[in-house]
Amino acid sequence: MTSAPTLLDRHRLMTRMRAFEAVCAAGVASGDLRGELHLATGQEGIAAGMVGVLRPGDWMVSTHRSHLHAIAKGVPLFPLLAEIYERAAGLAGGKGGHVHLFDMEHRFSTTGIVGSSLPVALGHAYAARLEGSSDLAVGITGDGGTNTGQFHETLNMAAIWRLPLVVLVENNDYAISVPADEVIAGPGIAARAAAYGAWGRRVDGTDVEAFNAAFAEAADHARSGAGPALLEASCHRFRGHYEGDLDHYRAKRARDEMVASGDPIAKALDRLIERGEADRQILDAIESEAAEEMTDLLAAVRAAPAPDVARAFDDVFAAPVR
Amino acid sequence: MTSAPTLLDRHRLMTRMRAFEAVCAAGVASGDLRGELHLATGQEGIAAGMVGVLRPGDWMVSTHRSHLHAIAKGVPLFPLLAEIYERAAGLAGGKGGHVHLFDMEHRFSTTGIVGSSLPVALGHAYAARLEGSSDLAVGITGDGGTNTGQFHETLNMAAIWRLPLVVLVENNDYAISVPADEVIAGPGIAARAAAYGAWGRRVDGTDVEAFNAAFAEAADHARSGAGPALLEASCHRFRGHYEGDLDHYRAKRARDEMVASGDPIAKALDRLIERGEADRQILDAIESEAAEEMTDLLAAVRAAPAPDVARAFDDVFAAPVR
Amino acid sequence: MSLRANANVSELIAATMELELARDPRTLLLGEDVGYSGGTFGASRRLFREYGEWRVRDTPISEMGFTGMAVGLALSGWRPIVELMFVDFIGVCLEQVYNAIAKNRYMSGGMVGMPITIRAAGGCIGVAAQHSQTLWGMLAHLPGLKVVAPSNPYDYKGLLAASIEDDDPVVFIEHKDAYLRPIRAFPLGAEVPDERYTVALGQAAIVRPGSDITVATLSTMVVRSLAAADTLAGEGLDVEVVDLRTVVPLDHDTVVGSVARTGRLLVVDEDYHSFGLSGELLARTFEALGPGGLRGARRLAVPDVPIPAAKSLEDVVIPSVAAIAAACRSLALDAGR
Amino acid sequence: MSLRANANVSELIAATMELELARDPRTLLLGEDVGYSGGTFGASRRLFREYGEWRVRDTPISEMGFTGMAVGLALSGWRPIVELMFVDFIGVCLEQVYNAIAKNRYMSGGMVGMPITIRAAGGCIGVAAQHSQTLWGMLAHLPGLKVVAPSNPYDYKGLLAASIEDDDPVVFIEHKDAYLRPIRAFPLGAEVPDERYTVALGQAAIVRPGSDITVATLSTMVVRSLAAADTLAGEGLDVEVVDLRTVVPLDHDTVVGSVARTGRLLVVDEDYHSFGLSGELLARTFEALGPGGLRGARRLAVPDVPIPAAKSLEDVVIPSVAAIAAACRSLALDAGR
Ligand SMILES: Cc1ncc(C[n+]2csc(CCOP(=O)(O)OP(=O)(O)O)c2C)c(N)n1
Ligand SMILES: Cc1ncc(C[n+]2csc(CCOP(=O)(O)OP(=O)(O)O)c2C)c(N)n1
Ligand SMILES: [Mg+2]
Ligand SMILES: [Mg+2]
Repeated sequence: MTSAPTLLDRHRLMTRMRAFEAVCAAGVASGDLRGELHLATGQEGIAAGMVGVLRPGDWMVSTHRSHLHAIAKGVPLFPLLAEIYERAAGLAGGKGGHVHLFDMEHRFSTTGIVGSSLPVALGHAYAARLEGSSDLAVGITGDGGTNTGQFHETLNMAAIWRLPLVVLVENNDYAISVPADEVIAGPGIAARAAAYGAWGRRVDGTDVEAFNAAFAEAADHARSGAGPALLEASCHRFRGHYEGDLDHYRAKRARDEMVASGDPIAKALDRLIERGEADRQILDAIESEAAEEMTDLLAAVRAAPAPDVARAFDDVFAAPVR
Repeated sequence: MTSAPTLLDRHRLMTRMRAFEAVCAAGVASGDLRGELHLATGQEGIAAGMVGVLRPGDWMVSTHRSHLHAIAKGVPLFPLLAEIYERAAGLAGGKGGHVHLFDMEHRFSTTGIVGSSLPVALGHAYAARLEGSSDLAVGITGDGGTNTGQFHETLNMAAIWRLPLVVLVENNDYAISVPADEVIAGPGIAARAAAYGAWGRRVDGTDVEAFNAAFAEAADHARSGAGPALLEASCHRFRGHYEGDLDHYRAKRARDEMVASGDPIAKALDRLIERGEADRQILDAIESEAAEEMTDLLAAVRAAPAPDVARAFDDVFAAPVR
Repeated sequence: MSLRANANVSELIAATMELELARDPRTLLLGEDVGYSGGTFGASRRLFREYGEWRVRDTPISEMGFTGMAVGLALSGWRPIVELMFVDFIGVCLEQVYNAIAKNRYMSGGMVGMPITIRAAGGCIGVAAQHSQTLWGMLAHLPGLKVVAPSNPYDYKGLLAASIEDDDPVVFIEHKDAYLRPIRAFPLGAEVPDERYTVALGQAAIVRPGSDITVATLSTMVVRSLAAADTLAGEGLDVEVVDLRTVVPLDHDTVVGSVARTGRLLVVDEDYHSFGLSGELLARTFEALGPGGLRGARRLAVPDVPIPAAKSLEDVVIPSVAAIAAACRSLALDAGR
Repeated sequence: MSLRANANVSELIAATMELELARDPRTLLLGEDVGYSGGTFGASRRLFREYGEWRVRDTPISEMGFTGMAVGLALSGWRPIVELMFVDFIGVCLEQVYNAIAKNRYMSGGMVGMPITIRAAGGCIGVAAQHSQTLWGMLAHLPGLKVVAPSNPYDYKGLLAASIEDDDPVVFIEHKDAYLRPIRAFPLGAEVPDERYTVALGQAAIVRPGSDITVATLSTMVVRSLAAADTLAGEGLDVEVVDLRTVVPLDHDTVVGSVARTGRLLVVDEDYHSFGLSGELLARTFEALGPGGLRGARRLAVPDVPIPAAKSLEDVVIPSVAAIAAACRSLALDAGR
């Protein structure tokens, strides 16, 4: 997508993203994947909405719920899924796993520690300033991550040095079982930008077009040298916190309603039809193509070998050490 | 002082505070005191301005620059100075020293780590809520401490649970050599209260009466159950960051000017005379009495023995452990 | 307290805290997800309903803030239990743990106690480098902290009660592998009385007597070491297994007593190999017995690498039953039968 | 680089960084007070003026933030030097140090390097429990970090250059006692070439040969151990002193080689006694030499207490020349001359 993606493009991307995560989830069911796999089903509008704004030179630092961000940043699907499946052909040869994704070529990394993504993104923004480039740094966190000290320290430093940083908050209403509105004091996340004299805005992250426009504005602001932008995108976590989470702390009715009214893919689909930009047939084809693509991808990954055990002992240091 | 202290009372207290710190400084010159002794000379208006508002049941948690706060909280001078001089008769038997002061009877403690005072004060405020008491917690930090993650986490939690906490920021323009306005983004410290929906205000901390009024308001707010109050008090650090600091990073002229125009004791003195509440003779007497009091105190402390070496090995745990 | 017949260790931990909350009204629990949901691992189920939000507090993701809050609570006379979810997160709040919680008693000349229990999950169950550590060696290095890591249900209950009752700070490390394991599936300590009891901190247990080799270990590695001992018994090698139970206080006397009989020590540790528990225990044993008493010693621990994600790799860095057995065999060979 | 005749170690450190900033334009320095003022200990003097605020950055008191920033800088291809002022503050930011800086190379399967040098002051000069620690044992326990603690001017320069040049993260612990000590007042390493050079990480130095006892130590304790050795020489006890220089990599080979000759090991450590360097080194020596080769071993370290404020108390918990000499004497007695 070199020209600006259309809504149909974004719909296709979101559909592929969801299908990608379906084949991630399959690994839990099949026993291939251990640990806590965090999916972003329901949050595709945000990842897909960044595409077209992000440039190859931009850096992104994400969280435990990062697969869609990786896709948005251009990380190739095979090594991505292979890493999630802890295969030798994975991004990190299976040593990082699904919460620790690194792709230096596509300028993407993650951390499993909440809040810790933000200072790392700050470092990329500082580097961009040092280099005099127009690269942007995007640091992603959830609503829960805004309660960490790292959120405060990052925004303050980005603001005093006017660094090209977008702090993107995916507010999916919950940090595991804890509702955002019970643990975030004051007028809300976006409003906290004012404390740092920063650009701040809340947008509906289930509306991929609205989000895209807001993200473009945030990115322009940050790239312009005017300091950081804090963009809060509302969305919903359709699944448990991780695959296997019983999710007993949310009422079934509220969950059903959230899926019915807050699905970014359904919203885009309705809008495409309403606007006459696509019909059911095209949309159905997109869905089945995506499913097929990901089924093939999964098959390829499953066929790929696990890492050689000797790899367990290297990469602690650049060269072995006693 | 059981009835509200008068300005003359506060002037006397500030004068005694300054004289107290003069005998602290003497220990550095004489070689009695090692380490980095942090004095609050020039900041007496804040400590003295809390008196009359603070109650015995209130808790205070202070920083590396805490001696005057201890006095304001009612910590007796002999064990206080004896601890600063690391004597057996000190608050902690000489084991804590001048940055680690504890007095449970007077509900006072400190920490030498910037920012770490605030969560501890939050704990006292939480305890007050658990106990249903009207006790207040006062957490003190400098301007530099507001850039720590702990500032953010503390205010957020105090606000969501509406805890009786006053976060008191002594903004003396510098964190060691780093000017506050170069490292604090946005509209300023007090304005950050808005991010948490908290009460926030900036006041001139060199005007002991103005500070007292603002502190009373902050305390009332916090005690009322309406959540935390963030009070920023401007002031100046007359001396180096610690005794022995060359203070080469501040221009001599600016320092002279700050002492000439920002001395809380001189301000109180001028005002007392202007209002006819005291004359030079009385004020001179206060000063010489304070000097005498502290000279005697120092003599008593100097005569007191150092701790017994056996004490080095106890108090790690409640009972000795292998 | 009475548990379901099929109860697992996470339920046992919740029931243990329930007894403590009931027994001492100054006890309270703080942490992410400990309240309404009953804990990410279910280890605080029911407590929120019974004791309410002020004593069972769901916190924001502000570990430094709420760990420091525990310091103030303790100074105010309360006895907080802080749940950190994964012990790996202690890097976010170590400052309050080691500079305040661990040192306040000493720095106040004994005026102040810090009766704080920090509960956290440790150990490996396939969650890679940032969620699989045990870190007890790191924590034990810092004076003022007690460090506990139980191996079996009886001890989970008794050591946790003792930790909460203790007037000193305790880091209590629960193995993730234990949470969902039914109590009755444990090879030892599967009989858990309903009533409250404590297991003293600082007393190791000889969980399998033997005469040829002493294996000193703790937490889940006790179970693996017992399995290895069973295998070796068939080969004529008689292994004594010592469950250390607590890292601080470290009951080296029991280990030394055992090695005085066997002459050989193997330390099995799920923490990193170097600069931790295994070296310390070897050193203390040598210091106690001298070159005449310690004929051979060996360590089996995570070989100073972060924990890899892939199971194939994890399996070679975490001591397995086979690796424990192999280490025993070669120790027996080296340091003559 | 050329220093004043009376220059002290803080000036030497600044001069060393100056050479590194000049040599590699991707190197930069971050930390509180490192810029305009030239460093709280004067260890970055002149650099701000020469390299400007973007490469020599005064930060707010946000250690977690700027340590994490170093991670991003390193991923972007830069080589940050982070100054933490006192190593005791690492508890505020250990998360970024041990879960990112130390593990990123491994977790990325070797894709990513973390060429970050963390400089921090350690050791005792009368500033009590929260400002006197060395903590190298704690840091060495965490895989992925190199840990360096020089004893003398020549090594301060050479090891710091090597640390900054290294492609792995290094925690470089400067002893507060050294900063203001004139270079020429050191008993060893007082000749410092003007030009750049490196001292390899992981190579201990025998700084005093001897035949009766091996004293393995590092940082300021090397100086004290040499003084103790001088005293003991007068008593007919010939002490070999090994300066470890780096804790990770730990050059146990040099220690083992020395003990193979002397038969006796004393580890002198300004860090806490248990679960740290002293136990590890004793264990490795025993593992290498067996009971036949190691006749006696002893440890002298901070006896698992926080550092007290009063000088009288500090003096009994920090190894002194007298205490080192006494430990050598009793080791010689115990493990027969
Ligand atoms: C410092 C830290 N504390 C706790 C955790 C455990 N944890 C993992 S994800 C999570 C919730 C994060 O919530 P949020 O930031 O809203 O992201 P979401 O999961 O909703 O995408 C928690 C508490 C962690 N990984 N790191
Ligand atoms: C976490 C931490 N970082 C750094 C320090 C070193 N330090 C001690 S005081 C200080 C400056 C504090 O500035 P401020 O909060 O404004 O207080 P002031 O000294 O001006 O009273 C610093 C950086 C510390 N003690 N703790
Ligand atoms: Mg969330
Ligand atoms: Mg200040």
